[in-house]
Amino acid sequence: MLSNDIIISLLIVGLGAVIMMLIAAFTKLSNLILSYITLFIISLAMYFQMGYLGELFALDIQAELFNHMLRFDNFASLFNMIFLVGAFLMIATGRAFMQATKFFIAETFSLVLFAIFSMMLLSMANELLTAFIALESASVAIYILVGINRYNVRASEALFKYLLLGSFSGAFFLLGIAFVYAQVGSTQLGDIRQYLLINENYELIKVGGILMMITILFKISAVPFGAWTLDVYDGASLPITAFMAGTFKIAIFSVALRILLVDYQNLSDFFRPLLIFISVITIIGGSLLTLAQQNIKRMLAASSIVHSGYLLIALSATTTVSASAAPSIIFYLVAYFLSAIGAFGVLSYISHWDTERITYEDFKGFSHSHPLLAAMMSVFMLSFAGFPSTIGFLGKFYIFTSAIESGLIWLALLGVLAAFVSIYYYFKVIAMMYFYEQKQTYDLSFSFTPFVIGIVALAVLWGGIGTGLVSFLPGANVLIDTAQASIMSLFL
Amino acid sequence: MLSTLLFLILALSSLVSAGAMIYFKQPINSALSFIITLLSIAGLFALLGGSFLFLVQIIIYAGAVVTLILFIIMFLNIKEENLPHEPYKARWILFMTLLVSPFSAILISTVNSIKFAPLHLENFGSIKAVGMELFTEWILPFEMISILLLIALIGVVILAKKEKSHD
Amino acid sequence: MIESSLLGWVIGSVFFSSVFIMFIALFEKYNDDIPKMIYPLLGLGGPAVSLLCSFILMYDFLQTGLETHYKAYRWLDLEGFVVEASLMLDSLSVAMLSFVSFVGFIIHVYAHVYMKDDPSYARFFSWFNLFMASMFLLILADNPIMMFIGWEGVGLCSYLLISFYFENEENVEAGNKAFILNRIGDFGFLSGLALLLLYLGDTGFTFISLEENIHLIPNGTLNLIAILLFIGAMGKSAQIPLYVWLPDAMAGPTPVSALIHAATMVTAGVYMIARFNFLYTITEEVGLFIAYIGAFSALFAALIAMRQDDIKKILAYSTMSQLGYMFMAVGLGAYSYGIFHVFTHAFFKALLFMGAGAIILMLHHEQNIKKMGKLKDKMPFIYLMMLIATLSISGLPPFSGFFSKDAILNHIFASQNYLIFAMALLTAGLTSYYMFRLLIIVFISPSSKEHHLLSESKLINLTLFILSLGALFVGFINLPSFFGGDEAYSLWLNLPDAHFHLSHTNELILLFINIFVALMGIAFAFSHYKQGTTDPYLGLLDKPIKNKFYMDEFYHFVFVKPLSWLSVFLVKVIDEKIIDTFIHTLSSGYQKISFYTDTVQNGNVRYYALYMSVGIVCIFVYLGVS
Amino acid sequence: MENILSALIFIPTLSAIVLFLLPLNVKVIRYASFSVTLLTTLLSLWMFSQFQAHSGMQFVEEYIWIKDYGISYHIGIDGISLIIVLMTNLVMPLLYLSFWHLNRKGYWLNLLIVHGGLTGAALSLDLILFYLFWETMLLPIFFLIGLFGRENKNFMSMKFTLYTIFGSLLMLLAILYLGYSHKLQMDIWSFSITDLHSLVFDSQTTLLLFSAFIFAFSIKIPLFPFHTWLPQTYRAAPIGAIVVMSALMAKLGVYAIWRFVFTLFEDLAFKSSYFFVTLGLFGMIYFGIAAMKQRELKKLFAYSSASHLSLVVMGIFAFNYYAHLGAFYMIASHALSSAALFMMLGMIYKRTQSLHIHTLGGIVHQAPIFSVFFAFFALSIVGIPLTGGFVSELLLIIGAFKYNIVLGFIAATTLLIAILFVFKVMQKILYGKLKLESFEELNLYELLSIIPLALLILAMGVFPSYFLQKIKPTAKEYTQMETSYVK
Amino acid sequence: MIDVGSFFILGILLFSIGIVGMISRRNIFVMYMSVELMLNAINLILVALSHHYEDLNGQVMAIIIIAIAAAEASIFLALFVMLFKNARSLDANFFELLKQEKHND
Repeated sequence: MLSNDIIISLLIVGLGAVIMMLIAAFTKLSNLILSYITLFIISLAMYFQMGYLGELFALDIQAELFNHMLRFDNFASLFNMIFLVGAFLMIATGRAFMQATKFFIAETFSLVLFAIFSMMLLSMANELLTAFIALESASVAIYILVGINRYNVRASEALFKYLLLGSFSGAFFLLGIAFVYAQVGSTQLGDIRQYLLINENYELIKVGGILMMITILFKISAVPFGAWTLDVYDGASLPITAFMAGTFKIAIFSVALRILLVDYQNLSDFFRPLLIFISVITIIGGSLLTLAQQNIKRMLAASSIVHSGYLLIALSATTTVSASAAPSIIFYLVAYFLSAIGAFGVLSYISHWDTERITYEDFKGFSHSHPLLAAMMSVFMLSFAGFPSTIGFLGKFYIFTSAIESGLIWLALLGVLAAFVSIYYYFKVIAMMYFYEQKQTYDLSFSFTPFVIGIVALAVLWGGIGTGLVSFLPGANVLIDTAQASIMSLFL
Repeated sequence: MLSTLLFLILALSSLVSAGAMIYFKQPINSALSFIITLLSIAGLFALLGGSFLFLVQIIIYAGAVVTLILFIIMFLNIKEENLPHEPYKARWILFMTLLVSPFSAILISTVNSIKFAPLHLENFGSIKAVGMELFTEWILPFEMISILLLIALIGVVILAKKEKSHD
Repeated sequence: MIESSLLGWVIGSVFFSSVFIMFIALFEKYNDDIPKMIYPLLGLGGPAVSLLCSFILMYDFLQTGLETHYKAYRWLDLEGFVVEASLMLDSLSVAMLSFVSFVGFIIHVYAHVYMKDDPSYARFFSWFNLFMASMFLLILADNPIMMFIGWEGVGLCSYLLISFYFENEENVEAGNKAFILNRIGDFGFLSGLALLLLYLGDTGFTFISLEENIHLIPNGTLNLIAILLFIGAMGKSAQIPLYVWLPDAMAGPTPVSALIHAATMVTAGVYMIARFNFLYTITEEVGLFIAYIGAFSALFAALIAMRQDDIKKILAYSTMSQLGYMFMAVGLGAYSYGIFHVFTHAFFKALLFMGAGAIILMLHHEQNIKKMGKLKDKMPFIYLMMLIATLSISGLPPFSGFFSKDAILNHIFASQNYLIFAMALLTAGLTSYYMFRLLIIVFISPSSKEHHLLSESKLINLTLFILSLGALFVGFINLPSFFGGDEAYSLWLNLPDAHFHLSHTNELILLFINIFVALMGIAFAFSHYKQGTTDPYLGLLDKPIKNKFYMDEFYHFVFVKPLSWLSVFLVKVIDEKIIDTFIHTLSSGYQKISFYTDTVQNGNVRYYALYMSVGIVCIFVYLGVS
Repeated sequence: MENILSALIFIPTLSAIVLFLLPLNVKVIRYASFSVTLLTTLLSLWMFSQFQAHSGMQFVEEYIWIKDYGISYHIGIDGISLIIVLMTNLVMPLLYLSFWHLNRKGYWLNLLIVHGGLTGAALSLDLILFYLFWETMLLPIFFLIGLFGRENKNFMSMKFTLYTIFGSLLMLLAILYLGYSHKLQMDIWSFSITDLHSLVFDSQTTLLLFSAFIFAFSIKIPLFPFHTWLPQTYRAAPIGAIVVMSALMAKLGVYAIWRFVFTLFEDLAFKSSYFFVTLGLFGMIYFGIAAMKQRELKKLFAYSSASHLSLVVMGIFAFNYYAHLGAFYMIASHALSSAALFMMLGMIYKRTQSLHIHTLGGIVHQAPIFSVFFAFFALSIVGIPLTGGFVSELLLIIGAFKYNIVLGFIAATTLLIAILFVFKVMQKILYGKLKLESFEELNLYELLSIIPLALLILAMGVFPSYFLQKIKPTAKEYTQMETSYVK
Repeated sequence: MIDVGSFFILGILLFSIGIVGMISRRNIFVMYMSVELMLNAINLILVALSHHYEDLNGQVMAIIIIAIAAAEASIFLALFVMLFKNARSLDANFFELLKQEKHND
């Protein structure tokens, strides 16, 4: 029947998760094989997902399942695709690391799959509590992944902080649901919109919105809710950090966009100043924090706060007339996620041991021993910094244009200044890699990880300069079109 | 009238015990007072006619969760020196109360802005009805809960599994 | 017609010989079998060819009297403003060409002997010929731009040749000084040209078309242009205030001083004014200004020359004062007299320098006249030559200098600028005084030490002799009517001279005054230096004169010092202290703030929760107020 | 051959990437990259021969890049960009020759990338495309300084990059705003200057946008208050980078003012011309005097080229035919002279490991050929007749006089500015007593690298009309204002 | 006469107490219990609302939330055991490894 083949990739992932769990429980397969199986499952899911990605305005596949708890549309399918790709790349790039370090036990992969599964549900969720459960289960999976190296004090501390603060902030979301329910008498997203269209008094819905927003801001680590980010990213082992920075953040944005765009449109006048203010302090705070970091992992974590700031700019632009704001968010997310996966991939590839703190010093003279890896790392840094001819530039381009389009030119100016500051700390990495004598030598085991990273790097470059001229390779055009289509599909 | 009285008693006890919970030094004590809170909340459930929830609250929460907490506390046999030394506890609590008060004040004022139906007590949250609701309307969240619990299970296994440390 | 391309060859031969010499010299060490003869061959061959060409041209011109134009190609072609790379031969340029090519060749021959033992013989001749080329271009140019190119060219070559002995940095300094002061002149020249272009650019830019359209320019601008062009002349011809380079320029080899800093280049200023006669005839007040400058320079230089001991410096100052005469002449509209003086001056001044050079050479590069003396009977021939030249410069008949100088003095008197006349007359006296001072001290007065001389060279004596004939007789080509002549030279030049009538009696009186003054000078010189070389005390003027009126020091304190101070100030203070400090403060301040911000990140989970709740409370307060 | 321009841009860039990826030794890479530049040079010369002498854009190529935002790969060439492209393609191969025996792989590759970036920036007619190239060519310079520089190279590379990027980021904001306002006014996004040309703004917005652009460019050039990065960077940077920066990049800044600022804000540029002419003249004198007392040759010539560029800026803002032509001509001639001079500085450094004026002296004794060439290029900076410098200075001075008599006089002081230091330098390092025990004569490669430049400079001085004929129409473009402009 | 609103208010108060306890205590057990308290407060509100709307959604949600709380509880407790084994401490302030190591500049 229809609904099944819509969610077939979802089912594949879910089943795969369970299967992996069982395999982990009852067999003694090596990490390598498990990772290959996982990759296979994910690519299978991707294969089925691909179909829905292609056809843009396919109304016939718009379906609401499980009595409107889920809504499957281009929006969801696009995000699902991104999650799958994210997981795939995370495992593919992190493989060498996972092999080098013993603590990535078999369950890891099933947890990853579970996390993906929950995220997919999250992006489809059409009902607040469902959304929360999906969010919660994804978070729980990631809590555990953070603490996966349980003999490492730092990891367990990271887990402790993340878990405590996460559940603390989660409570606010639930309270928000309660408030919405109190006013609307239902928690279906469609209903809330309807209610707002008809009724005049929406105090409780507003409050509920704020309360839910708090959780979301916490998860995307906006100042002042994102103080956990540095420590948790630092404590978690590198592939997991990449997973959080890239994929999970995107998932949060998927639900945020759904709620904000679909349901809280009529309250946008109320939310705009709030979002603007938060994005401003996020950008400023993030930029300030990032400059101070000595440890590249922490630096990337802090800079992810800045990137959330950029995204918040666009998010606040969505509360205005700007039509290009929401697609720009998706584009930027993809850009950031590619760069982050790549950068953390390189980090994880060169650090065999998780306890090793990768400071700027460790990167000195890296290019002399590994020119190609250094070049890739530079590409990712440039993309982070929004340097032209990388995908990061186009991402910033869209964000700023949307900001200007919605009259928030000052936000755009702020973003530009932040980008200027970011040049410093990203170029510092490049300078370290190229301009100094070699400090320490890495003897890296050969594996296919570098090839994956290289492909990501090429993708980053292609996303920056890719044109419609080369038809068989989708360039930036296609991506932005897809994003626009998916955003429109929200309102169908 | 009775309901009012009941409500007041239960509300008072829940608030007081909650306050006590966050105040006691010994985790055991706060756990016990937390049980009192839970029980009084369960009473409020009953007052609201959620008989099934009343049971669930008592069995799962008061019964399972907190007992588990107590069990863990015992299991870890925490001694005095393990407990954190909190010289400024009172000040912190005071400060936080002041900090949070506007939050709750504003929430309450918004709640007051709308009119609620008065309380009328008859039992409608029967197990059957709730079950029907749960397995028709809310089937998906229910399933997802199972998955969530599964994940949690894996997590607990991973975190608690005995294994040779590699370093 | 064939001759027009000859114009090109006049320049080309010397230019290419210079280029060839340079390249051969540069790549000499890569193959050793280059005959050493090639340098003299080229170095003298070039000027010889151009001399030949110019004689043919002059002959042709004297026959036909037709102006010759030679258009090489279109140099610059902007809509409305076209500059041709083209040459012109008219009476004026013939007049210059005649002696430049002739004296130039003679001096080349002289230089060949003078430099033959010098290791950098080739370099010398390459630049010397390059100078000839630029000089010819300057003379033959038919538009101001081409003239300016030649103008700059001679400046450059004089720089190169002054700093020829570059091991000694003072010579290089002298070269720099010469070039910089010339450049200041060029600044005026070029500005003048630019103004001319603005007004007349689109009506063609040759001298001829300028002459036709000069009236289109409003009067004030005209004066401005005239003055600017004259500033150029000042620089090139070492007039006050841009003269200081000339004495130092004597650092170069003596042939250079003879050719460039006496005979030819320094007179370019006069030539240029004469070229622009159509401009200066309608701006009398500027002309008067020029005349005054000339007069002051003449007197000033003459005064300084009285107390110099370096033989070449004396000659340099005398050159300057002679140039002053020329400027007086052209300033007061007597262009032909000016040019005539240039003509005669070329001969006797070149003769003087070459004589001095010969002496210096024989005395092992001794230049201080106080260390010479009693050379009369050791080098009688040279003494004779020097005597002729000295008499000529002192303006005694029948030597050439007499006629030209006398003509100028008469003209000044007739134009009733008596102040200028007085100065000119005084200068004349002083000239004869210091020139004879030189002559006496060097040749006659008793000397302290005994010299053992090198043998004098026949070739040098030949060149001296040829020039001395010039110094003797060229005066007669412009015999004034008073002596029964008809000023053939001036007539032939037919420049728009200003003519003032002067009765024969006046002329007679003036004649005697002039001669008398000159003789007075000679008499004083004899009386002072018969016995010894000690200079008589001149009262108040003595010290200033000795120190050249402190001009160098003055320039140093007014221009050089402040500039270098300013330079340091700009870099050290404005750039580094102000601007850079500002930028660095910004960046470092930002860094400080960021490190303070980092302390918020204290790793304590409760604080993180606290930040959260603070944020929440803020949001709700916002909710409350909104 | 209608894609000649794209070829000029991408042949160097792509070959750089390919060479980077292939595991080759330095020798091969050197030969390969040299032949690549030679190829582009030939192509550019062919293009020059095909170039018609009219003011319009030629060899135009346009492909959609990002259609929603009207960004297109839109390139074309006219008189002034012709100069930049030709100069780039002439200087580059000679630059390779001038330090042929250098065994650093990165050097050649970065130069190739800069080559492509410069060409692209000079050719692009779409603002975003331009921005892309404009930034891209920054990166190789960053690497060149950091990898092959001296003393505090790391700090300086960072400072230079930040300084420049700060300007260009503000410009980016302005660019985005322009595109947006095109959407407002024509309700479609576009970043092609031919479209943006027709926009109208209120005066304040125009001022802001204008200054954003000018700011970015005046850092690159540099103009007066934004020049402090220049001497230090030049001091730290290796010769290759310096040659590129002074001979080509700085000129590109001037070009960008012409191409973008004049096109977009014609009126404001024209109104503010007085300010910029004055600023240019001030800068010319300021930098000239500042150079006077410099003792480190790189810094000295850094200031000197800054002074000349200020003069060029004066020229293009004087808005008349002569001044514009002079500015163009000086862009070309000064590119050649400064390139040659810095190359020769590089040769000095290679021999003596020092560029301090006091450690050098009496080079003539050992290396006459070197000295002759050095003197020639130094004099071409001064603007001696029969060098291109003279023609350009002549035209600029006439233009300045045409603009305003008083400023004309100030402009004419350019004759005096350069000689303040050039002759000192020649005296100190060429003449004087022998300070170095050995200074070997130019070798074959070095000769090959500078002789073409010398010949070209001479030719530009001797046959200016030939060189001018193709750029004359472009120079006329903005001179219609003279008539409307009463002074 | 009390109404559903007063339950609501009670819930809010309990929630606030939860926040206070979460932040002001250093004992990780108490912190955790405060979070649980917050969840209970929400439950109370939801049940009250379901009573107000006379439908069972509220109660069902409450049940689901209890389940979520249980899931969290398991992880929390496992974590506590782990932490206590590693660090022999229940002090939240004790876990401060993760911060910028002292940079010297």
